[in-house]
Amino acid sequence: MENLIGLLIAAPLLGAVVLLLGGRRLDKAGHWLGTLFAAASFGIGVVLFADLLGRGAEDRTLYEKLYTWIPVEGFQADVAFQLDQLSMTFVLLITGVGTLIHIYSIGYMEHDERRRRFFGYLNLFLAAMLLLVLADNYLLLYVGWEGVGLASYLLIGFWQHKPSAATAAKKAFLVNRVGDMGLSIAIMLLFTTFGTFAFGPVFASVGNATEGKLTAIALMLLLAACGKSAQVPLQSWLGDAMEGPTPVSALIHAATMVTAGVYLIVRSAAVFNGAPDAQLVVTIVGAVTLIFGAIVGCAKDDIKKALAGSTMSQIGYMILAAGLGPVGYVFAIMHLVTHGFFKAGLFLGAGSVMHGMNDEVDMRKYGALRKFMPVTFVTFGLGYLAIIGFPGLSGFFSKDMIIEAAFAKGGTQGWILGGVALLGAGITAFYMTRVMLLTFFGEKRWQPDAAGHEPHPHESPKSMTIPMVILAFGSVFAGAFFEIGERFLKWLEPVTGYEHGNSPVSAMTVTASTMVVLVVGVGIAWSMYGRRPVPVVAPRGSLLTRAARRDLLQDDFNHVVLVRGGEHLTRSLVYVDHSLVDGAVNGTAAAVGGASGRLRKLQNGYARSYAVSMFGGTAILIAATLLMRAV
Amino acid sequence: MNPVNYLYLAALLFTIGAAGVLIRKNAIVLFMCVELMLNACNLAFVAFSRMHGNLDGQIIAFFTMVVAAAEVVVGLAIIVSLFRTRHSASVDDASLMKL
Amino acid sequence: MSALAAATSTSTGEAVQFWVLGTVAVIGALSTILMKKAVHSALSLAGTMIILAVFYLANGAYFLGVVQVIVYTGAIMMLFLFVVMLVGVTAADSLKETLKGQRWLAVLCGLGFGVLLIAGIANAKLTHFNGLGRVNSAGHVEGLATLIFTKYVFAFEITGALLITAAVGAMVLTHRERTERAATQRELAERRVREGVQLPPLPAPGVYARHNAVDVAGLLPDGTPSELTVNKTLRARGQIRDVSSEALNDLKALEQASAERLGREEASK
Amino acid sequence: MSFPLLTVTAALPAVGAVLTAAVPAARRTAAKWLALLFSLATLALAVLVAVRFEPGGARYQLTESRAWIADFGVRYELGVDGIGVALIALTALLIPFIILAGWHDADPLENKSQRWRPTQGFFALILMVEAMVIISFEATDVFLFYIFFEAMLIPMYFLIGGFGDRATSSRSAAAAAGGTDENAAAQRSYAAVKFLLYNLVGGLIMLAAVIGLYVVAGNFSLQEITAARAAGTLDMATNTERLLFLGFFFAFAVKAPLWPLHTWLPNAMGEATAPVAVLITAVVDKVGTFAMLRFCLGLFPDASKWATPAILVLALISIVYGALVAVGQRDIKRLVAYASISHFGFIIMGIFAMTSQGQSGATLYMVNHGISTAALMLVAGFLISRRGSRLIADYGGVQKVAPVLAGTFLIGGLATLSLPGLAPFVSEFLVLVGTFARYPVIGIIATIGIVLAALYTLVLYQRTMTGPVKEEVRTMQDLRLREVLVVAPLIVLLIGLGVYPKPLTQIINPAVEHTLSDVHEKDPKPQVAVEAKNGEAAK
Repeated sequence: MENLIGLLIAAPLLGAVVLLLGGRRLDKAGHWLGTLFAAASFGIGVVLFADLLGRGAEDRTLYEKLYTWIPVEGFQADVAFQLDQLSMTFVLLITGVGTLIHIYSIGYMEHDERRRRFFGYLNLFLAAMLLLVLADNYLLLYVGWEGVGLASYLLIGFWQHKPSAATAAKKAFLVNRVGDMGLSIAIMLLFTTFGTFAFGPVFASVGNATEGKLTAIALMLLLAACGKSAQVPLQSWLGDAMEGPTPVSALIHAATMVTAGVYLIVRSAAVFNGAPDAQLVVTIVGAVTLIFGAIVGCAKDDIKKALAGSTMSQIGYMILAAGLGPVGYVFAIMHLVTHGFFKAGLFLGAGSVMHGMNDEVDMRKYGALRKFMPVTFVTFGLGYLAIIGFPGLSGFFSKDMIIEAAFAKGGTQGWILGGVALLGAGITAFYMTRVMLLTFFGEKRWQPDAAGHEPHPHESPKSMTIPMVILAFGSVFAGAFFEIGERFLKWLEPVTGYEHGNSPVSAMTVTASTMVVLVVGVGIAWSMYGRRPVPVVAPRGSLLTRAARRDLLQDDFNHVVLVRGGEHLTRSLVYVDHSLVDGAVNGTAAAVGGASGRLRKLQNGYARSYAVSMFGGTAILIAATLLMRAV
Repeated sequence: MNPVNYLYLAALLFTIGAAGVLIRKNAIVLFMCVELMLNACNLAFVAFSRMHGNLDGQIIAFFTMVVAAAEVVVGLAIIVSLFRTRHSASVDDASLMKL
Repeated sequence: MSALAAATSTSTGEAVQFWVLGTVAVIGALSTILMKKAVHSALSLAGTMIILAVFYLANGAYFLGVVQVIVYTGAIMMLFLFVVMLVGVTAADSLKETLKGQRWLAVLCGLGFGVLLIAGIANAKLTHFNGLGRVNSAGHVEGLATLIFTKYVFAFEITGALLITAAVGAMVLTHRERTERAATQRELAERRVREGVQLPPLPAPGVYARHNAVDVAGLLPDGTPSELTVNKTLRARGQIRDVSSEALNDLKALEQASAERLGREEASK
Repeated sequence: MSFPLLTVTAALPAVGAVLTAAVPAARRTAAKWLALLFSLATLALAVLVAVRFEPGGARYQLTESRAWIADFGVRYELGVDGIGVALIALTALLIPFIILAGWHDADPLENKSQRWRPTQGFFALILMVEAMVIISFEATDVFLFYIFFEAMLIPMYFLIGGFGDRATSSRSAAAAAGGTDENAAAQRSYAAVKFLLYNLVGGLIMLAAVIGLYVVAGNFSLQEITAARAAGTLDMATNTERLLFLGFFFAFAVKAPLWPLHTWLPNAMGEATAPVAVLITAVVDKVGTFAMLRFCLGLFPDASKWATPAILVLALISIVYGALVAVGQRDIKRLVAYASISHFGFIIMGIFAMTSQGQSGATLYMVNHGISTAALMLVAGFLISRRGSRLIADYGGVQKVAPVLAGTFLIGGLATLSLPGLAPFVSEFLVLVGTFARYPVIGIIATIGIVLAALYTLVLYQRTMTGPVKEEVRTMQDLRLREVLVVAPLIVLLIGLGVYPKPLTQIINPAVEHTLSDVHEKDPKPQVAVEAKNGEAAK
């Protein structure tokens, strides 16, 4: 069984190699090949899953060591995989959703002449992501971590002819790099502390390390997580990342990659458990992002950007849960999975809408689409219900659990976090309803696009709708399936550990209050966008709205402080390098030149003056010899 | 009298000759000064040969004369051709060593 | 016999001779480097050399002494004089120094050098000396010959080569290669016509009874002297006598005289 | 004495150089093939050396020793340790690609008056450089090393000054070079002279130090002196040792440009043709870092430890400063040059971190940086030769018209920013860990370099390759077969060494252990005991 783990990664990797090196002759079959490899990986994943289920809860950890990667004195980095319940969950999510989105892309990218390359990149991403979740040590995880970064760079900038896309891709990579800095420092700390960075030894001996060390490590890991999962303060890239094709947004920037941060924290549970201060920071980051993303999501008129904001905020939920410790790990992952379903579904829906609307993204130019693309409407709607936590749907269970756990933190912290989580739920309800109304209800607000084509909304091809249906199915039933008999809890508990938090407020109350804020949010949204017609040109809006449209000025801050400052810094440094460092050297050279020029005058060319110097020299020589004799 | 005086005399003449080389501009006179120096050396050699009681000194002086003769021949030839080209025998006019 | 004496000891005679002639030699040397005219320098150098020859003899180097007189004073110095003549006997080069500080430096170095030499000799403490008696026992010239043809034979041969080279070199340097055939009278005439600078032959120098006039410029009708009439070499040496003033005076005198005679004519009427 | 493998390895390219130079002017192509042939033969020999070398064996292997200048105790002593083997392999590996990449760089210009057999000269000089570099990697006699360390400058001088960028002789590139063709030539000779002067100054100071070493130690044999130093039988006065160390280090710091002695590199790499630029930064400069590792540490352990803090700070400045200035460059080649300066900062930092990870990493870094820079710079050269300009601003949207070129360029760039999975990552991470283990603060600051590297690389890629297609670029053609042949193997190597660096590390590690024992250093131990074995279940 173990050696299947390698295959799990090998399949999509092989796919990527074949597709990228294949050249034009593969253009015909490229997309099918890519989908095939992804599906194969999913198949292997299912087989392994069955195998795990067959085992006892305690020995559900498979381990495979391929070879020693970097053998250096006192520094052992292996290429080794570890498959346990946590990894398994991710494997299924990644390969499953991944395969669906491959299928979806077949239709979506039909008219792109670089479709083969697109599928190559997608496969590359799958391989990297699987490597990330299967690695048995932090260094290998780092490889996957950067690998997905590369894949997302390539995919965001897939339409490179658009400068905006190229810029967005670069930005995403750079911001992630800042996070990676944190990860690499964390690995160094681990190495100096434990002399290794393999999960097993480290987690086993966490107890021997001082809390200070653990806190430092944990914070660095958190920095990494912030970068990858678009948490404040490193969230700014996610919005721009929507420049990429919609399947990419669905797969990478909603379902899988952006959740890697959550994986990292949950995986490093042992470390975080040992560093309460760090955990507090994690919860704070989560809470802040939760609200931040939600607010941004409210203001955006670009449907994908709105969804991106929601992604941010949902991941905020997960991070918050992960920060709560054993109380929340399981629910973090659970919400991650359910979110994977419905958010992917939502994005695919959005994609389908754009597909029918000449790639128009401004929701204010949609409206009344429910008649024209019924399947999209239904699936999108189900996803919508799921995300706002409509009772019985998947989002309901997972989010509810998190809110409850937040209260369970106890003390004022508990109240604050719980309150924030509740508030977030309300805002989520609001902006998602807004999206829903703007897109599918109201009257037509379609505009001819730049080329002057009047949009003719139509349902997307089967290859696109089928995945949407499946995902919708998942987003409806996944939560219930997990929750009944606490299947998910039992499944993950051996890895992450679990302790039931006793919250000051009963579960019923929490649920009830959630319902209330939900209704309120939906109500407000309906009153604003449902009743009265929506202006095609966005109104100026309140100060907050305008700020939110600009990602709460976070980008402007970056631009002014980092970009401008950086430009000035580099420019001045270039000047310094040229005039000071180099100038010093050239100055000395000039000085020498001048001196020799003056000396040159001594050579006046008159034989007799040369004779004088010769004669004097002789005299001096004789004097010297005589003196030598004398002494 | 101590024949060392011959050496003193030689030294004196040599120095005078050297000074002449440095002072005079006329190439011919310059040559004469060189001759003077050579002769001073010869005198010293002769005196030495007498002191050490062997003839090697004189031999050297003899060779010196031969060399001096050769030198003068060539030198004067040079001076003549120089004079032909630039109508002057002043060494300062030939200040072509400078770039 | 006297040779041996000269070789082993220094008689008072020799001392007197040394001091007297030595002084003269130094004076000669000084005048060599101080005389304005090259000729004088040459002559005084010749004097010095003869005195040195005497000193050689006094030191028992008879052969050298003779060679000194014959070769040096006889041949080399004459060569000098010849060249001086060629370049210009009377051309007196100014002793005015053109290079800044050259003279002072020269004197300084000279003094320092001399002092050093003399100090060195003084340090050497050469008090005792053994004369040439033994080596001259088989005869002086034979002694030299033996050395030259045995010990120094190679050097001797090489000097031979050197002399040959020098002779050839002198010829090469002074000889002017004629690249094209000499122009005939006719061609010269034609060229003169073509250039039209100087059609008739150069004017002859003016001739006056009073002196050898090869260096006197001929007078043009208006009495001004013409440079063309004097030999190029003389001109190069600046040896042209200007007699125009005399000529004018003569002319005046002539006119006066004629005027008087005419006047007498008047009177006689 | 067995077959003198090392001598032959070093001599072969020299012979090749002579033969190539002797090829008559008309037979230009023959000269190229001859040079390529010899470089490949050298590569074969280098492989043989690597095979003959037993990692577990003695420190210096395949040694040769002959009396040379007996009066001064100068011997002709050769020998390689793991580090030497790795670098010789790198050199021998890169030269064929350099030759292949510069295939047409030295063809006589039509509009120019014929120089004296430029083509033959170009390739002969390259081979000559290779010979000298290889022998200075082999020399275990300080004086012998010094001679070739200096002699290297002569062919390099002519390569830089004599063979400019083809681009800079065309119209648009003249503009890029900031003026006319003559202007370009002037800048070129300026760069060459600057290169020469910098390195000569370093070399002179080193010569003084070499002589001083002889005075102190009485011979030039690296092995003897090192052994004596390690055993403590040869003790120098503290100040003497420090001065000698500085003398050596200065020369090496100039060669492997360390801030603030780096300013010759951008000029040289900017003005020289791309292959020559690769020759400079990937091959010749490595001699400097290599020599730090072998000579500075071995001969002057105490002084090295004394100077470590200062050097680490300089290295740190190089890393950050080089990267920042690279961001501000407008000229592709200069940008790569400053990136190299930043990377050399990493190498030097690793060497002086005095940990086995740091030094293994540094040595790996030398090899990987050689390969990655070669890949990036050569592709950049192909790009420049097409458009005839070195200015980044003159490009845009190349990806659309020449996808293969863009792809290889991207991979080269990713290697430069040391993306995990590519070779440079391994070395860079080792260096960082090694430094961090002993100097945490410096290690952390150095990680900023990672971000900056990403910045300048991606900015370069974005500005040149992506965006709307520029008019002048529209007609650009994709990589030719020759060029693919140059780049593809390098990329394969980058990936291969990134995934499986073991073959290199197992050669390098023992040598590094020796070096560490020279300076009496031990790796810092992990602070806490570790219980579970690697690979056991996490719970």
